Amino acid sequence: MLQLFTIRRVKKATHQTVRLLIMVAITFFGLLFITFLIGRVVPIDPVLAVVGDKASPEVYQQARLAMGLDLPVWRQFFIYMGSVLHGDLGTSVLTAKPVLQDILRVFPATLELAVIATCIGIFVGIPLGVFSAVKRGSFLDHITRVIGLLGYSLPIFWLGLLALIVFYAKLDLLPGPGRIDVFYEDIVDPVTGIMLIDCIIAREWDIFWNALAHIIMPATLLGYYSMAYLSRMTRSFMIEQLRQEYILTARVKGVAEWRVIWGHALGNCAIPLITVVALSFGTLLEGSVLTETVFAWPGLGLYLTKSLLNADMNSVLGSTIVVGTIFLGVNLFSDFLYKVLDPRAR
Amino acid sequence: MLQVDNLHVIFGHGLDLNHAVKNVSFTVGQGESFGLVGESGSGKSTVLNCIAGLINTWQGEIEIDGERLSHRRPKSFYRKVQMVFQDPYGSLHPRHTVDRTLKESVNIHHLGDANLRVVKVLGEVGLGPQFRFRYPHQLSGGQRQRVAIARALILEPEILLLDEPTSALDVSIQAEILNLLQDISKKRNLTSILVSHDLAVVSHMCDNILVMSQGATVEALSCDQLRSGDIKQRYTRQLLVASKGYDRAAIDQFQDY
Amino acid sequence: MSSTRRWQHWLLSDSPASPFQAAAGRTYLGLAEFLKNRLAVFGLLIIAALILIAFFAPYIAPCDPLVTNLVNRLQPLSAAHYFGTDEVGRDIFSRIVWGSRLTLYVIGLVAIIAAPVGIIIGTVSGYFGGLIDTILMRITDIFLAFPKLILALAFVAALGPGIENAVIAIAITSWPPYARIARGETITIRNGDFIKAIRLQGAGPIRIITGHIMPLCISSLIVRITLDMAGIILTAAGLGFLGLGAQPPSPEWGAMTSTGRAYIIDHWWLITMPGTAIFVVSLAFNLLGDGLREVLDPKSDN
Amino acid sequence: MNDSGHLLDVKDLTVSFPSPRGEVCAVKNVSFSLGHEKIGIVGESGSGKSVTGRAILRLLPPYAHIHATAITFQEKDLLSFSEQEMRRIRGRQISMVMQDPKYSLNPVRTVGEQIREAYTIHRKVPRRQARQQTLEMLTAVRIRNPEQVYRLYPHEVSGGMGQRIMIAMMLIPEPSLLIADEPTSALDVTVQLQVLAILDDLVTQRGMGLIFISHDLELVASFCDRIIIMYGGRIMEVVDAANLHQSTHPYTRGLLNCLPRIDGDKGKLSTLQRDASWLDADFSATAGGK
Repeated sequence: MLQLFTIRRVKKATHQTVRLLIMVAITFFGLLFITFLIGRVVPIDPVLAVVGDKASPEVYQQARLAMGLDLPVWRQFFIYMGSVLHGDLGTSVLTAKPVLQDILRVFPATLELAVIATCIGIFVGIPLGVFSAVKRGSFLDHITRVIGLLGYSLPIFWLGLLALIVFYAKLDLLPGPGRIDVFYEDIVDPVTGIMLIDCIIAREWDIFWNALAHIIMPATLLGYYSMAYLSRMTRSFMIEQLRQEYILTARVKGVAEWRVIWGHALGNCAIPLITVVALSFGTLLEGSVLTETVFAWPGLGLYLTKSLLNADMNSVLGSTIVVGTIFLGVNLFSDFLYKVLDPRAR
Repeated sequence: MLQVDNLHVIFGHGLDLNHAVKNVSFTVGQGESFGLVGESGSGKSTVLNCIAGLINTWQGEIEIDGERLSHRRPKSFYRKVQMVFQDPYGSLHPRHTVDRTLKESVNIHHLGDANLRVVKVLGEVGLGPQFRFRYPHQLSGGQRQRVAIARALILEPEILLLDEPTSALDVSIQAEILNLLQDISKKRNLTSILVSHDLAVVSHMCDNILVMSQGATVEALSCDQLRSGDIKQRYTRQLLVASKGYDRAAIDQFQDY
Repeated sequence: MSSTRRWQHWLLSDSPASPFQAAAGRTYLGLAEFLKNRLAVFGLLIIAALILIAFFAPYIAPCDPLVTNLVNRLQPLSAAHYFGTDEVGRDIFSRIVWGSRLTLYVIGLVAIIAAPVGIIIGTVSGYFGGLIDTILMRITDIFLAFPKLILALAFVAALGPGIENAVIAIAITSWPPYARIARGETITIRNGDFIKAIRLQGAGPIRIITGHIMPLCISSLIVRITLDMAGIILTAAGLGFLGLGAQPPSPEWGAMTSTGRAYIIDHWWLITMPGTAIFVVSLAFNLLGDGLREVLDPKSDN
Repeated sequence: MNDSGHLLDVKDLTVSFPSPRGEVCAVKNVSFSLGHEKIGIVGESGSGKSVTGRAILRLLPPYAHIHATAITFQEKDLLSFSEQEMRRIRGRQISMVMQDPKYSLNPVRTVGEQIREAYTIHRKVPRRQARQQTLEMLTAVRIRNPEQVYRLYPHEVSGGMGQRIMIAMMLIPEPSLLIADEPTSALDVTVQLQVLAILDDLVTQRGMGLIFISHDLELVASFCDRIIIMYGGRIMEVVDAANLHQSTHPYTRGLLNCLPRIDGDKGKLSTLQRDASWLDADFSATAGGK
């Protein structure tokens, strides 16, 4: 009977994993389809973009055939999909380099910001949410509420500009825009692309401190939004869990209050929180577009904005696909963790 | 009046396959009150849902007045068969007044005289006019169940399906609702099927009884057989002993089914 | 005094005599509950003020928002120019007043486009289940697979910058969460006994979805949409800030902040004023949304 | 029955909750005492029976107002105890089993872990020994394959098994009083009786006191030694289970008469006529036990 149970568990888990992978594959397919559609409705003639507007009709026609634009739409889509799956996202008009190469160069800067911000969110936001759920209506709860409200209402680019005025222009406490001071540029070998880690590898401590000073403002800013989101979600999950009857059971057993809260209740919140953290990571990628513009941070967001303003469609769609794929990957990972952590989902 | 033959219900497929009802057959005569008894998972409510047309995955035959029912029911079917559900808190739309709930049925079937019908049926279930425009949250459990009965009666059905109509109520309210159901059945000459886990309720209300366990029929009994203890199956006997209260010695004789 | 008492008594009656009285009593109780939440009322007042300002913009704004006056450029706050003037001498106060029209235009259009699409797709998908559900939810998931702003950016890139295109882009990215919520609610409601009961009265799917399921989904959607309005304002402003939303010289708040960037060191009011406007309106929607949640969605708190 | 004196004495317990329309009294002037016996508290919904049980363990939400002249447990005055001292009482001295194991077990921890936790809170023992103890306790509640059940999660066990697990968890620290709040209402009749038999055996073996809270008068009458009947937050009467059917209190009689019976006639059931004066009468003076 119980052996049967274990076999069922395993079978069910395999079944679910296969299902999940199929779902992700379909979603990825749709993602490519949408970017393909977007690429086709663009008012810019892709042929002209390649040959220039002074080309003769013969050259134009030749380029058109070479790009496969005379083929039926569905054939074009499959050609497009094939090349994307081979990592070919086209060539950037702006930098004249393959888009994928460009993205790999700028992405670590964004990742650096997003990871630090997520850490702030997890290590400050979640405890804040727990405390305010436990002591509802207390001073701390009100603070959490204000933090949340501001986080949901303040335009991130505006807050960034205000921070620059105060901490850079007026108080001169922190360095201004950019990832590092100009005279330090190109000294450190980009091994990982993540400046702080590269500095440690190269043992360039001056540059490390300079880079750290530069990252404080944008990372804190993004981290604030992540914290606002996570503390609010944690608070409502905790309130929900603390109402459950198993909490009463734990108290009946004589479990100490801190263990009831941080062990039993938060243990049950951890499962939905994983999804929320994954979501907030996606929101950070999006917030980085504005933050990077404000702080001239040479990451994916700034790259995307520059490409947009220069109508560099290959780069725009390439970045969109990359961000979408990362988002999908993070969600897949959170689904996977969910399955591992929640015995009911196995 | 109502005949069920070789009814099978299967939910899900693959690993989650669940054979919820296995080969159940019974007949209910005109004006008869029929009881389906069993513990949870016995499939008794599933049988009722099949008759009502709420489940589409059944196989077998269901006949009313000699007419075979298909999976899709015509509108006229609902004028003949109505149902009362277990949970009085879940069976009324939380944003609709009593009046709206009752009138909607009249409107669906274009019966006309909606106001008159509503007042009349409310009186019949023992609710005064002051209840007519209340929302469900302004009613007690027993009053809600009365509204649910009124909703079933307003279409003047011939067959009433009762799915544990009193198991969510206190015993004193249960008595009132059971009395009401008895009165109405007699007055309107209704044929009814009562699903319950409570042998006492079923024996009080019904003429004939079908005992079910894990989707299958255990045995069919008349009410008098039940009272006199003329029972053939061990399972039924065990159920009868259990329903008489706590008896330490008897419990050791219990078997798992 | 006695007449207000009588009204109250009529409204709170345990046995209303007409459907109208019953509905009025309900509304009264909901309103009373809402009015107790001071912050939510404050939010509502700000939104009401925004609507009035947008409506009466020509009478409130002292100057034309588009007329430049290079002599008067970069003036600080004064009685003549409450919020100062910008880099080409336009009155910032007047520009913010006229800009409220653009803000309302964006959130109004997005809500009109995205909300019905979300509700219909969600309820239909949830009620019927099966293949319909799978197909509709796959499509929803594909849209959810992009972070909102990124997808909006891609659409704007394709359609070209401009406020109409920004609205379309935001609307396209806004409906999937609504569909998700409506579907979730529908599935819970669909399994309720009262839906089985109405099916047994002989009601068809259209009557059940529109008359029984949608009214129950709508309250949580109203809460969500109100809270989303704040996000939509921020996204629209963000697009304007990046130069991809409303184009200069139109007085869109995000675009105003963007042009003010070049002057932040010495002329702080150029970015502070439009930024504050964005913040206040967005905060108002957040406060209203929180207040509505407490009234319409009682399970979430207490 | 009252062999070694009183285990628990409750005097004039009153519990009220604030509401928009002023304080609502859920329990009023309730007094009773309990020895090493099985006592039942019976009432309809809203009678205050569950609130009474939780008030003893001080497990009501912080906004509830609890007043009493005395709550004495084994000669200790629980009213004067701090929250920390109460925690040493809970589980170790007084335990509680709740209605539905589906909700009262932590869904993300294994059954074994949860029972073991109940043991190790009150006793500093090595992990192995705690595990051994847990397995023995699972055997004591007649679970045939304790090793396997130890590793299961709450959603993988049936209702009856879940409730046995709850009993194991609540009895493993060897308390002297168990409060069972509708412990079998979510179960089928036969399973219900099997669970009660386990509870009965363990309580008798260990010489514990049991407060059995239920809405089912007949069940309580057959299971308990004495019955407290509550209505509207007040005690209506306290009777010996054997004498229940001789009771003359109109409320008790009303409850008994409105039950349908298998061997009863098919006529109308008598209904309960509620009397406002029941709420004025002060039975608590006579309810203090024998």
